[in-house]
Amino acid sequence: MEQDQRMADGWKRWLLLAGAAVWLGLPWLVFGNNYVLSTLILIGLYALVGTGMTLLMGYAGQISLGQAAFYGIGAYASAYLTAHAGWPAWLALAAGAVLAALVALVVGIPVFRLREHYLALATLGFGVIMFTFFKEWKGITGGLNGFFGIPPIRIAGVPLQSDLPFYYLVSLFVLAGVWFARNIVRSRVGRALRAIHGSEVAANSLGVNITKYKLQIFMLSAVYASIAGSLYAHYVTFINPDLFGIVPSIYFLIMVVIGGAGSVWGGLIGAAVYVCLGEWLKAVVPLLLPDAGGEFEIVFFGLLLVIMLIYMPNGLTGVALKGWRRFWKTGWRRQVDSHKARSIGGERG
Amino acid sequence: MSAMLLEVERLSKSFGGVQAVQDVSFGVAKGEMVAVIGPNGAGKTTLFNMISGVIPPTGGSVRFQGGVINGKKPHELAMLGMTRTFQNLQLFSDMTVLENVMVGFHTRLTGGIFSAGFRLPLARREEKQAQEQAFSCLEQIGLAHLAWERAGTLPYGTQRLVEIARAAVSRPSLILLDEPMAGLNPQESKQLVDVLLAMREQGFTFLFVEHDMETVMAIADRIVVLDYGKKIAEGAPEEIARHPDVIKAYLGEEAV
Amino acid sequence: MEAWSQFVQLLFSGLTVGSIYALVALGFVITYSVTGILNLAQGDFAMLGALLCMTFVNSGMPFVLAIGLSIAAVMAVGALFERLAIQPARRSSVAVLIIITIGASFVFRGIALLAWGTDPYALRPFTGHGALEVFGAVIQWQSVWAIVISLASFAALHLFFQRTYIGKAVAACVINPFAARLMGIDIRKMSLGAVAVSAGLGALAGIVIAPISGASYDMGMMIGLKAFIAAVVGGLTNAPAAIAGAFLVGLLESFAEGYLSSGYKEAISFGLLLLVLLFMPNGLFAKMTGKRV
Amino acid sequence: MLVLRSVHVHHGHLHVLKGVDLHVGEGEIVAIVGANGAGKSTLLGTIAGVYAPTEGEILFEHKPLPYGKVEHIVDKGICLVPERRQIFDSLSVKDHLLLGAYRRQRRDRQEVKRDYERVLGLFPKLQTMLDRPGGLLSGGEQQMLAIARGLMARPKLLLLDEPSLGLAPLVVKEVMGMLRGLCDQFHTAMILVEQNVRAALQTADYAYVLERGAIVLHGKAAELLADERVAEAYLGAADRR
Amino acid sequence: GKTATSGGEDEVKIGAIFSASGGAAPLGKPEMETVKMLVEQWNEQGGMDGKKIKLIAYDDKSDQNEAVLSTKKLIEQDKVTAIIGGTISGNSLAMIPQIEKAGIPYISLAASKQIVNPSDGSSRHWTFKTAQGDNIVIQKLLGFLKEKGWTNVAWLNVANAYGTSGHEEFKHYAPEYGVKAVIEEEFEATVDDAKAMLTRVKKANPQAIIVWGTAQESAVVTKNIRQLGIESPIVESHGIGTKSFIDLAGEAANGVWFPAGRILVADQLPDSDPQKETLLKYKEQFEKAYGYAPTTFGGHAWDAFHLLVNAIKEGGTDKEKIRSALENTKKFIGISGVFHMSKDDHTGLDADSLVMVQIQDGKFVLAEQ
Ligand SMILES: Nc1ncnc2c1ncn2[C@@H]1O[C@H](COP(=O)(O)OP(=O)(O)OP(=O)(O)O)[C@@H](O)[C@H]1O
Ligand SMILES: Nc1ncnc2c1ncn2[C@@H]1O[C@H](COP(=O)(O)OP(=O)(O)OP(=O)(O)O)[C@@H](O)[C@H]1O
Ligand SMILES: [Mg+2]
Ligand SMILES: [Mg+2]
Repeated sequence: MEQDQRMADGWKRWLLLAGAAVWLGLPWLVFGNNYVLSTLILIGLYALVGTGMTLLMGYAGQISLGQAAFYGIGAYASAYLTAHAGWPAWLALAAGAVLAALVALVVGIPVFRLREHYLALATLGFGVIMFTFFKEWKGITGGLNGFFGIPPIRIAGVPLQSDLPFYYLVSLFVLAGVWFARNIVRSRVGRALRAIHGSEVAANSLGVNITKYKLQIFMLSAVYASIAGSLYAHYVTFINPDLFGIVPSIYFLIMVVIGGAGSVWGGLIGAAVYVCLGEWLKAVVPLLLPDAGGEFEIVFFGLLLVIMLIYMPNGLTGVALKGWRRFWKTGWRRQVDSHKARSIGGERG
Repeated sequence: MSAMLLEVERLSKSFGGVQAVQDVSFGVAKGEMVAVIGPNGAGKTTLFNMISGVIPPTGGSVRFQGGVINGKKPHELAMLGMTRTFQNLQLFSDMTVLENVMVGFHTRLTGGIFSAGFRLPLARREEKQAQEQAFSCLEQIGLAHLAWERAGTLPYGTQRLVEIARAAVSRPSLILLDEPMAGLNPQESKQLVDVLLAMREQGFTFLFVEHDMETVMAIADRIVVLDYGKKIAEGAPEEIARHPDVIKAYLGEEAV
Repeated sequence: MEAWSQFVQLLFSGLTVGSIYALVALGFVITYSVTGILNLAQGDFAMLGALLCMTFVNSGMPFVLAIGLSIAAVMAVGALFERLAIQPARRSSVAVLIIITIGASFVFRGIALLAWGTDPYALRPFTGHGALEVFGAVIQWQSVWAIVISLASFAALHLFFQRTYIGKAVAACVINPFAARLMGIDIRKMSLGAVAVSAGLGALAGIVIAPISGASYDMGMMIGLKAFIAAVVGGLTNAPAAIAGAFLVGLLESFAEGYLSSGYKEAISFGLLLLVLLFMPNGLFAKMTGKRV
Repeated sequence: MLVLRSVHVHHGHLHVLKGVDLHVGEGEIVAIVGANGAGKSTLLGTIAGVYAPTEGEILFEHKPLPYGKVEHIVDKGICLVPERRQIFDSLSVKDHLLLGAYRRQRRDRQEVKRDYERVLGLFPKLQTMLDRPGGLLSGGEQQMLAIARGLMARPKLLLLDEPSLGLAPLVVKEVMGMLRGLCDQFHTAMILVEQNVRAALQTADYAYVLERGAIVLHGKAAELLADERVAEAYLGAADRR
Repeated sequence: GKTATSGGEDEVKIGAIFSASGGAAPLGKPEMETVKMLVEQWNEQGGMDGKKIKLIAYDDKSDQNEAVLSTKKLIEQDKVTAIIGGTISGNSLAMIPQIEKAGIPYISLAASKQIVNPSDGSSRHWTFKTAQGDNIVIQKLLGFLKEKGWTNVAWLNVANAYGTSGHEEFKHYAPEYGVKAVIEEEFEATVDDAKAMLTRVKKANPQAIIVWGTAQESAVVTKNIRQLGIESPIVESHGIGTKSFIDLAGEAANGVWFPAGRILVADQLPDSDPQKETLLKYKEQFEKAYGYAPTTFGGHAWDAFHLLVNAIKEGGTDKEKIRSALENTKKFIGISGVFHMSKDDHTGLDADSLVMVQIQDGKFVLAEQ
């Protein structure tokens, strides 16, 4: 069984390597097509938010319906600090992340006493209130008219103005983000989080400080979202509050659920599927119904969403994981069964 | 009395009108195995809940390792070296048996979110240690072959054992067991008794609730009897078995 | 005297809006207490009810018949939704179920968009355009209707659930579905019934509000959210509390709008929500939960 | 009354019951004993319709039982008092008892009222906490409640999964006596799964020993109680004598 | 969704992005339909100089990210010659950096003046627009108030981008016209009952009430004003110029004034009006094609399309030539008005492009001249 495990790990490593190769090579496959690249960049940004959310949802068991608020905090912090205060973009990005973490801390302390639906609702409320802030705090955010003229991000003094370098930058963030999340999941912290999911009182009695971990993860997910927001601001250079209201929050949640919150890859896969599905519907629906407008896409999207979740309640990664486990487990599973049988019956008497 | 590991003094708890525990005092010395018995609803679990910090008492105090622990949270107590099992099983049912037990090792590790996230050597070392400890603990209790099973699918009796392993793996100085034998047949109980006795040899201290009198008589050094929230007797097993109030309230006439 | 009439005006504004929230919130509570699902498509039932009723009326149907028919139609939609989307996913996590209802809400909204377009439509008031004058405040008959209907629906439901044995069975379904089945309770039927009734209540709400604010394909979202707040403020499983919550939200919005400023109306109701949740994590009127170890 | 013919049950790819044959006669108490994980709960669950057998058949009153339809099986007069009690946390004790009679509530209201009094008579402890939410009861009290709730269904066949779990010794004795009494008085048939093997065998008429998903031994309860193999494996007898 | 109206091989590709669904659909849908209709007509008539127009139109679903992506798609993948669209200001503003960078002629249909005169001074070399900015509409409205002598007014706007932008322009220009707001309020786009807010307005006793919103919410507020027995005249925004406002507000709609593009009252215009003929033609064609009356938004699309086509006629498919042709457009008679573009004015419209309209007996009636 040890051997099987090692073999599975080997396989996984190859798979990861292949994935990385595709990822790096992708721009060359779609060479020169900035449209595809920007789609990929958007996927990357969503994936960053989503990865933070998988930690929060899949491992800390907490639903957030207000994640776009943190995305917004990052975006506005970067926008304001670079455009109006003249800070370098990287510093602004870091400041945004710190700010988002602080806000998460302040919000999280009271909110995490809540559970399930109530928690979801509280985060929704938080999202609406932050949206109101973005809307009304015109001096900083430009209000509903939007914030434009955000300077591009610079690396070693060179502004990143085209899509290709930006794609690699975002990919780097995503990979680092997933790596970080994966490490957490496979550590004492991740285990503690999943334990909280299973039984709070038991985890607590075993020494797991529930509030601390929930808060830390909430803050971490806020940092992920905020970084993505900062990058977005520098990428599109124009932001407005509508990007950070409850509807985007709901979309983030949808992505994570499609991808499956049970794995740190859920954010990336969910974002990719979500965006591609949208693009695909845009291409396919007009073929089926030539005169249909975007509303048909919405109907189809809703239907697909419902069907997908009925059949894959744990998202795509859930399905993949199950297949993977079955593939690798049948071997030692048999061994365990025979072993168990022996120990239960045989040794008695 | 200050040599006591755990001292409970005039501990009380009332839920609205229900006086679940009333002025209960007793102590547990290091290395001792103390049983709490009493009829259903006598307040045993409530007592455990107060000692382990799950609910606050309405009166009285608890001292653990010489310090007052009233108002401390369960996780703080776990850090101090007190863990417990639950009468209504509280396993992490979606995790494997091994992982369940590894969570029990939580207090022995220090790695935080950053060392974990960046995969610092500390985190890796600790991870390995936790796994080894958990596995050897499972071996001791005879569950090693189930290490990779999902805890939720195990039969009821086995789940109890996993909970015990989980509570013991961090080698706490005191373990509270709430009906450890429930769901095991006499033969299996006997095996568990052996495990518990072996653990005592290693220096574990137990405070436990149990209805299976055979077990209680076999392993308890001292028994505390509760009835309607009050302590009605305390003493060695033989004394308790003869105690008229205990027989009347709990054991029945022709017991053991 | 003028201050007094303003007060009365605000009071009735709040009650009117509150009564709409109340109807939808009742739907939330019923669905939630039977299935454990927060149906975020609840507001869309109101939208469907209003638009269908408008269409029926315009096609020359008698008003009362149109109302009945549209409620029945929406109930059927609700039942279908339950069978096709909720039932198969019953075992999924909270997040998944929330998203499924959101997906359904997309579908409802999209279909409405196809059928009725983006234009808002008008529906005539139940009993003429006249108004009552109370202490110098003007109160539309339609407002009176709204309040009366919501209270009446509540009373009927309350009777049904409290007096009849079904209420307990309904509660059992969500607390412990497995045990409920062991008692012989058919949780599938219960859930079907609950969602259908909730849909009907939502439709009724839409029909009542349409003469006041018009009806359009996207009216569901905001009504749904506000009712949602009301239900949570009340405690989610407790119908009278949800009604109280709904009127509370309605009145709060109205008075805040009347005496302070209206720009922050949304933030105010969500702020109330947060406050309630912070100080009373299970709602204002929470009952004992029966959780211990 | 109830007949199982070579019933096989799987949990995923785990073969749990491997061809179980079982017979329960009218007004008979049948005990099933066996080690942890032998499949006792699975067996009861299968009869109650929670799990569907992959092979074999189950006949109740000479008719096959519908699989996987718990609520319909309740209608036929089979009631399971499940493992882990399955209490409705926030419902009061009183509501639990009333819900126990859900299927016959409308049919015979008077009868239900009488049963309610009678069941409370059997568990005087519950009488004192009628309005307390079930979730707040102590473990043993919950167990009593679960049994009482099962009795309220007034089934023809009562399936009890470890009813003595968590009960004080005195109460165990009372419960066993009460089950015997019910059987004698109302001709309720029962299947009693127990870890408290002695108590079970003393109460039952007939008994089966289940090991690793198969029946390895069966016979009159009294005979099994005297059987050396049983005493050795399940009563821990060797040590005590 | 993407829709392409095909041309032949010898064709000019024009890209378009509209919010044909989602929140801004009431605006974007007629825009999309107008352009499609025009392209079809154009190609039926043989295109320009034998060249047909190939329209590649995307629906951004009123979502900024969709708009940005579609812009890139048009530029990178479809390689269009010019782009029109961006139904709402936010989407247009998000598209502009891409467009300026790529260097492609672009005509926005949205109103914000930031689109052509950004306050941060960034480049707008390639960007034009055909909708009157709110600054122009507000000036028209203020001129009307001044003329009527209603200088103490109540200002109510809907709490969204449309409303706040109007509010800002109002605050900016009101002193110039000697108009003062005695009370300023916001209401939600989803308002059910605005009586609470209106009780305060009633107390403030204004000479006129300005309601700045789109049809549905404005109808609720208008109804509520009359229900509360407030008799002051009501002046609203150009956003209510649809039949559904009259349906929704019922009796209360009568007497309401608002500034609007001429299309709404095309048949009432004097024959001397230079736009009349164009307007009537567009109206007739649109009604025939889609069965409902065209809107001012469709008009913005009409203007954009024709401006572009004229420029292409002049400049061929060379982007810079098209751009400079656009910039030098003079006296172009469109639906929204008569355009005079210049280097500093990429809109080319002034307050005269609007007229005041009053609703009387459930009809739009031209109020001036
Ligand atoms: N939160 C609570 N609210 C109200 N009553 C409670 C609460 N918790 C416990 N009780 C009551 O207090 C009494 C003591 O309960 P406890 O669980 O401590 O009993 P126990 O001795 O563990 O019994 P058992 O042997 O059956 O497990 C019981 O009657 C129980 O119903
Ligand atoms: N839901 C499930 N999924 C997968 N395996 C299961 C499931 N339930 C039970 N099992 C497995 O089936 C076997 C029999 O379990 P069962 O609960 O029937 O045993 P039992 O005889 O009742 O044991 P106990 O005396 O401990 O209650 C065990 O190996 C258990 O792991
Ligand atoms: Mg207990
Ligand atoms: Mg069992």
